[in-house]
Amino acid sequence: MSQQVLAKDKGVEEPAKNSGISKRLSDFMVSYGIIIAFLFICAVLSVISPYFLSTNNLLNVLRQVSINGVLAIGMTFVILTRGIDLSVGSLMACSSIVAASFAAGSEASFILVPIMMGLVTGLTLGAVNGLLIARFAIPPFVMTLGMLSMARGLTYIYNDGMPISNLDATFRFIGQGVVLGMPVPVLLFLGVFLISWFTLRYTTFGRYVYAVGGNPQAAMVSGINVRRVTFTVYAISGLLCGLAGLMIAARTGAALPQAGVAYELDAIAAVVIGGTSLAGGRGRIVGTLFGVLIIGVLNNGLDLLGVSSFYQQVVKGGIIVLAVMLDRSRLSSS
Amino acid sequence: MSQQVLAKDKGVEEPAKNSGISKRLSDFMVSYGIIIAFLFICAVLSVISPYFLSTNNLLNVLRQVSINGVLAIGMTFVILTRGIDLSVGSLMACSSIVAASFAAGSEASFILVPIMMGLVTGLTLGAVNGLLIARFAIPPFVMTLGMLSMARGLTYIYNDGMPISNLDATFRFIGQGVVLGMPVPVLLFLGVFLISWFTLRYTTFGRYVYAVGGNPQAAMVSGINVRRVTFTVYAISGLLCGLAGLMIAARTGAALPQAGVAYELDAIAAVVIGGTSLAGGRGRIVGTLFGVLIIGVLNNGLDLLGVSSFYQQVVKGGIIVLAVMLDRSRLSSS
Amino acid sequence: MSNNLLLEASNITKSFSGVPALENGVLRLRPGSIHALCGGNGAGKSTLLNILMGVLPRDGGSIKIEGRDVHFSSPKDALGFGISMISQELEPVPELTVAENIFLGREPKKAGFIVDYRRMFDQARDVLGELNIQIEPTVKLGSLSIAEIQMVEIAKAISQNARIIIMDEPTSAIGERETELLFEAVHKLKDRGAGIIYVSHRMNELFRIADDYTIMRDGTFVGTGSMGDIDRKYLIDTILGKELQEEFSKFNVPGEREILRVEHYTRHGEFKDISLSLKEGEILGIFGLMGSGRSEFLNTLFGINAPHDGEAWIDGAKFTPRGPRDAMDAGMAYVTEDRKGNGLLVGSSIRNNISMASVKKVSKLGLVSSRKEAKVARLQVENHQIKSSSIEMEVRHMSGGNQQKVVLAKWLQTDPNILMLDEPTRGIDVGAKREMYRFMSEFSRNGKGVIMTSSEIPEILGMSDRVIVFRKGRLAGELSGSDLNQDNLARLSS
Amino acid sequence: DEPIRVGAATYGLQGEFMQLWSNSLQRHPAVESGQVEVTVFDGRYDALVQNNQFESMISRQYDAILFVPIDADACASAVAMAASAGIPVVGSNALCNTDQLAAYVGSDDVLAGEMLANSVLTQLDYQGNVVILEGPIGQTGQIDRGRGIDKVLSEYSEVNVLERRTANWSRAEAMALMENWLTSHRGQIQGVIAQNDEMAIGAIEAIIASGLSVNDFAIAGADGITDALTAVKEGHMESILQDADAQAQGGLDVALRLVKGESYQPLSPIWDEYSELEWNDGQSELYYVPWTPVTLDNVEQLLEKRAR
Ligand SMILES: Nc1ncnc2c1ncn2[C@@H]1O[C@H](COP(=O)(O)OP(=O)(O)OP(=O)(O)O)[C@@H](O)[C@H]1O
Ligand SMILES: Nc1ncnc2c1ncn2[C@@H]1O[C@H](COP(=O)(O)OP(=O)(O)OP(=O)(O)O)[C@@H](O)[C@H]1O
Ligand SMILES: [Mg+2]
Ligand SMILES: [Mg+2]
Repeated sequence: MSQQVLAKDKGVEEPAKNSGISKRLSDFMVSYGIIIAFLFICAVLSVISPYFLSTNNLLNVLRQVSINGVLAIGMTFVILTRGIDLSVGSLMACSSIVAASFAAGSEASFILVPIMMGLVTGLTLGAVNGLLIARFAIPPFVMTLGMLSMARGLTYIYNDGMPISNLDATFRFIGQGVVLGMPVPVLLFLGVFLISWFTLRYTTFGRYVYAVGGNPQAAMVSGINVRRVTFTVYAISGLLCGLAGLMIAARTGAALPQAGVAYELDAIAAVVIGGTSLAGGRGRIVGTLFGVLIIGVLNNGLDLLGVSSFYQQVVKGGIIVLAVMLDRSRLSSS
Repeated sequence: MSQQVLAKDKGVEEPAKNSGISKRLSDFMVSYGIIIAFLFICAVLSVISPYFLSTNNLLNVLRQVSINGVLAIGMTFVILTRGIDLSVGSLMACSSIVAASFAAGSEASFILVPIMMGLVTGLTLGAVNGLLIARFAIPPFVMTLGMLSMARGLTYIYNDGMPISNLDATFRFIGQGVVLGMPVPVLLFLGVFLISWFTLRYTTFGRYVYAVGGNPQAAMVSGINVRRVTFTVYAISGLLCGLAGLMIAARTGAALPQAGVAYELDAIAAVVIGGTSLAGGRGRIVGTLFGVLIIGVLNNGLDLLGVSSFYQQVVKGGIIVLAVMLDRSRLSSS
Repeated sequence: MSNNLLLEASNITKSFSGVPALENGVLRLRPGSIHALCGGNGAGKSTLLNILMGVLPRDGGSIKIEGRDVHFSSPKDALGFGISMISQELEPVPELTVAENIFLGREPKKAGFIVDYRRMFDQARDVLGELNIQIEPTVKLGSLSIAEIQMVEIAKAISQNARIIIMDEPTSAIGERETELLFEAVHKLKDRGAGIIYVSHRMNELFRIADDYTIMRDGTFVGTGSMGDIDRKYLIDTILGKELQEEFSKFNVPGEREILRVEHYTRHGEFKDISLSLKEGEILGIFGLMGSGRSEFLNTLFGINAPHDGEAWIDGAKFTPRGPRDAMDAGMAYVTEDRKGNGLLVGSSIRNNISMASVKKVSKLGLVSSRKEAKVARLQVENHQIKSSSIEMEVRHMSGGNQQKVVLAKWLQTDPNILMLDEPTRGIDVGAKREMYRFMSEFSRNGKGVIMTSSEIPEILGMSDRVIVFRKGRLAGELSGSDLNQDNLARLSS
Repeated sequence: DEPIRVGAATYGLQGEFMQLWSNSLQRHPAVESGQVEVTVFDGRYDALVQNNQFESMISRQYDAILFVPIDADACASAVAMAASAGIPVVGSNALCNTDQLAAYVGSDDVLAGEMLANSVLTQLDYQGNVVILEGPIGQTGQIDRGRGIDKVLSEYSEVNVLERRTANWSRAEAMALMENWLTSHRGQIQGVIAQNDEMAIGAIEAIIASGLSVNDFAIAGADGITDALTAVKEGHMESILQDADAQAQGGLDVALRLVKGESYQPLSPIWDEYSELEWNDGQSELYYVPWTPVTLDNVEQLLEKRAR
């Protein structure tokens, strides 16, 4: 607990008032200290490893983060409403195996069929989460933990625990194709990012997400259908799990029933590193983007440097804590 | 005004007075709906499986839950202060390997040395969590996620990624011994439970834990040292991870560096199923006990019934959601 | 007449877990009128209003709007019928801007789903401007003081253009100046033909603006009529159900010994160069307009924040608190202004709240004696007539005024010598106020001292031996004796 | 001149076997002499992570890649990427279903399954009740070893499979599972076929914890981890040794042959240890490293070697 708990922002605003642009800039930096942390990590990595800054490698990083990125964006919606979605890894695996079953071998269906099946699977399971959480007030942690287990079981049941490979080339394009020099998964991730950013920033639904997370009672009294908003964020998360399922199957060329175990931790980590509060109502999707990138750059950079895996874990954990520490201390010192 | 106060009070208390015991009982049931869920699950299992209710099997269940139980109790303290400890699995592994290194082979030290080393390792790492969270306001999720990674790395580094087996017989007694017909791990778990229950219920520290979780600012203004309380709960969680580390090494006869991966989910699940709110300030250690037991009984019961692993996951997830749903709907309907 | 009613609620009942909160709720609202809903703390006013707004479901009774029976299942329905509400528990969404809060749920839109920010900010500016509220619509609500948040909520309710506007204690957190702004707005609404249901424990206000009254006591309807037909004493006595003796009972006598001395206290951006002293047996009032820095000063004095400059002494000994604990050890207690934000554990029992700052007093060797703790809690509940089903009741289920009493009880339990009260009568009823005043006198009679801030001028005048006036974070003057009057307060503070 | 850079993409370094594998890689003579620099990647049991690491290795232009995939299907796209970048990929320990692998040096998991089942069934005289502890469902190791086990079991109708469940390669999970089975099949279980040694040890611990005698059970596991060797020595179980040295060092030799060309002669001693394993000038596509049954005769020697 910082000592200034009771002091409002007055101190922050007054000295800044004189200087328009520099104030905006410093505001920006304060809200996005995590960007600085990110740039700093990048700078260090590019000094140590000559390969880091190559276009090729940067594209690699983007491609590598795209799946966690898509999941983390769905997670951002959920966490903004004070919720949590632990089932993302399982939902992704389930969607990927359902989609793959329509895209494998010689009887592969028309490309839109597996795509739709994957998205619908994710959406449906996410909607079940949303329905039970919104309707029966089951704590999101418990509901989505239950779903983590149930969806995983269903994934195994669906294809008897066997992976599905030999996927249709058109389908694999989702994960391996390149359009205008950009890998398709990266384009998908950026597309999802832009739509979500726009939604949270400019649409009424976006306002409602923040309101429900910031003060559900106030949202309710203002005539917002809190249940519907709650339901919708889990459905969105589910839908994005579906998309991630398509992406992972297409990228690795196979749908594995055991894929995505523990992915929820990375997705939540990205959101929280990005400054979104688990207490709801506060945070931004841009933060999540940089949270995702920090995790991705660390994984990539430490691999590039060939740091031994034991030390990698120590270093990665330490840097994440440090980055957030710097970010938060900027906030409280100013 | 005082007349009305009295009148009102009477109106409230009267209906209750006639039925002292039954009211208390129903109060109890409402607050501990999860106990009913637990008894119900046990009843069903004992009907389906003739083995379930045997003393032998019940002891098995207790022995199997004791490690998650110890972790979940530490987690309860943390969650009551609005925190979370994702690092429990890693801390447990780290403590177990440090302890085992003093209890292995022919040069095994005097039994107290490995025990102290294990406990101190857990305590120290937990204290690091607590210090950084309390002092630098790092979000607990990020700090303990970082620690999850760092402690795991250290565990691998400590013994070059190799397991340590061949443990001293005295040491193994912690995991395999039986005293007065009760397995030692069960006794340890129950001891920890009783001490923690007592602490939360009857000590000033317990009060502070609830106050800090219920409203940290109010706690601070009321003269409670919020930082110290925050620090202490993570240290407690760490210490209990140390104990769990001793227990798991002694039980399986070896300390494995990869032990305890994803144990945090089970521990948190037990706490939340037991009715403790992730928003802090509300919950009871008795609830956690039954949360731990529900998870344990389900694992054991489904194994006894020979349910296939795929379906087990579906059933287990479903039952956990259902149990909590019943618990919560009791609360809201009354 | 009944056909002309904007709203008619009859026989509304509601109970919580079998405990009746409302047994016979009645309210008849005429269009173009301001209707005072009166009653002591816990009388069931908020419960009734929440039912009217669709926040709570009713157990029984009927609600008619313009003669039509209505059943609201959520506030959305009520809003659809042209009802809006300022609820007693402020409901801000701290991370949204002022404008977003004002227009929450009815944002100006482009293309059906995109928020038209330009229009929203413009409209918000208009709404605030019309009410003369000087708050930027683009700042986050969370950065405002409680008073400012209250003003935003007022702006929000008014801007909804409702036919029926419910105001549950809209003035409890704001000063006289802001109250005037509110009244102007309320009159405009009334002239437009809207009906306003107005709840306040400040009797002066009711007589100034209300046309009709309804009195409730203990969840039952007691009477209704025209404000013009009754006087202050009748209203108070009917609310309380008994006669009230004098309103301000003041019998403390300030002594000579200085128990607190502050010199040149400064915190940049909050207040500057504040010096004052408190004598034993004295009640020291601090007056100022909203945002003048009174609360910040008290926070600093209590060790919550550190001063950037200045010194303080308690009983002649240097006092440099590193936190509230030090201040408490030096004999201070501080009833903060924001009871939900930093006063209460709303999810805990009355018992836990009361013992929270003084657990050690009911403990030995770190063990809490539940028996002692309960006894202490029961004593406080009795002394302050805190209305509750038992000491195990969760504070969030209590009425606003009773919550305030719990905060006071908590601090009294620490047995302080210097009691600092920031807006101590916020939301408490006339009977309880009188008890509070009595208590303050009683307390300071025993060689202790009280520092009190209040935005209610009569209260400040009635209770203080001496008043320090703050203006924009600076000391504007000190008033005592015959200088202590309304005009001087107004002059110095603005 | 510059050392040759070889990336070793393992499926994960958490278990003892991969630990032994990567340690033995570092002890390869060419690595010890500094001619070759090996970087070991931790695939974290995730096909996607392995895929990502391939991209990093391609970026950094490694000269060759030694690949232990987590999944036989999901690895193909990674291998294809490397192939199109002109980097030779040699499989080790676990197969990848692709024709773009330059070679594979490993042990046959289907064969391992057969050996495991045979070992237990022989002890049981081809009749009785067994339980099977499996690896994580869907992983190649689980599937292949399972196949081998099934193949043997299908031949003997007098052997009854009471339970078959995954314990995720984990000792602790296997222990709890076995405790529960010992309750629900009290007195009926005679054999335990564990797809790896960790789980076999877990079963042994459960048997001891339940107060039963390990000698009443026929137990077999695979891999030959140190604890299993000890257990064999005590007569608690049978195990088959998967030679991490041979898989790792053999793989590296094959990879170096691809990088350096015809002049390269294998440096690892393993080619002399196994008569069945022929160097064939590094030209074979498949090098099957034989499984060595751990017996009371060779266990001391194996333990000694491990201690080094
Ligand atoms: N959710 C609840 N659960 C239990 N009791 C409640 C709940 N809400 C209100 N009550 C009880 O109902 C009674 C009426 O409360 P209400 O808030 O309507 O009073 P009020 O007239 O608005 O008082 P005040 O002037 O203090 O705001 C109180 O005794 C309160 O304790
Ligand atoms: N100069 C200023 N610049 C920006 N904000 C200000 C300024 N002065 C006051 N405020 C706002 O007003 C709030 C009220 O301050 P404070 O609580 O100290 O006033 P107060 O005198 O206690 O009045 P009250 O409690 O009645 O609002 C501050 O927290 C701040 O948000
Ligand atoms: Mg009220
Ligand atoms: Mg104030």
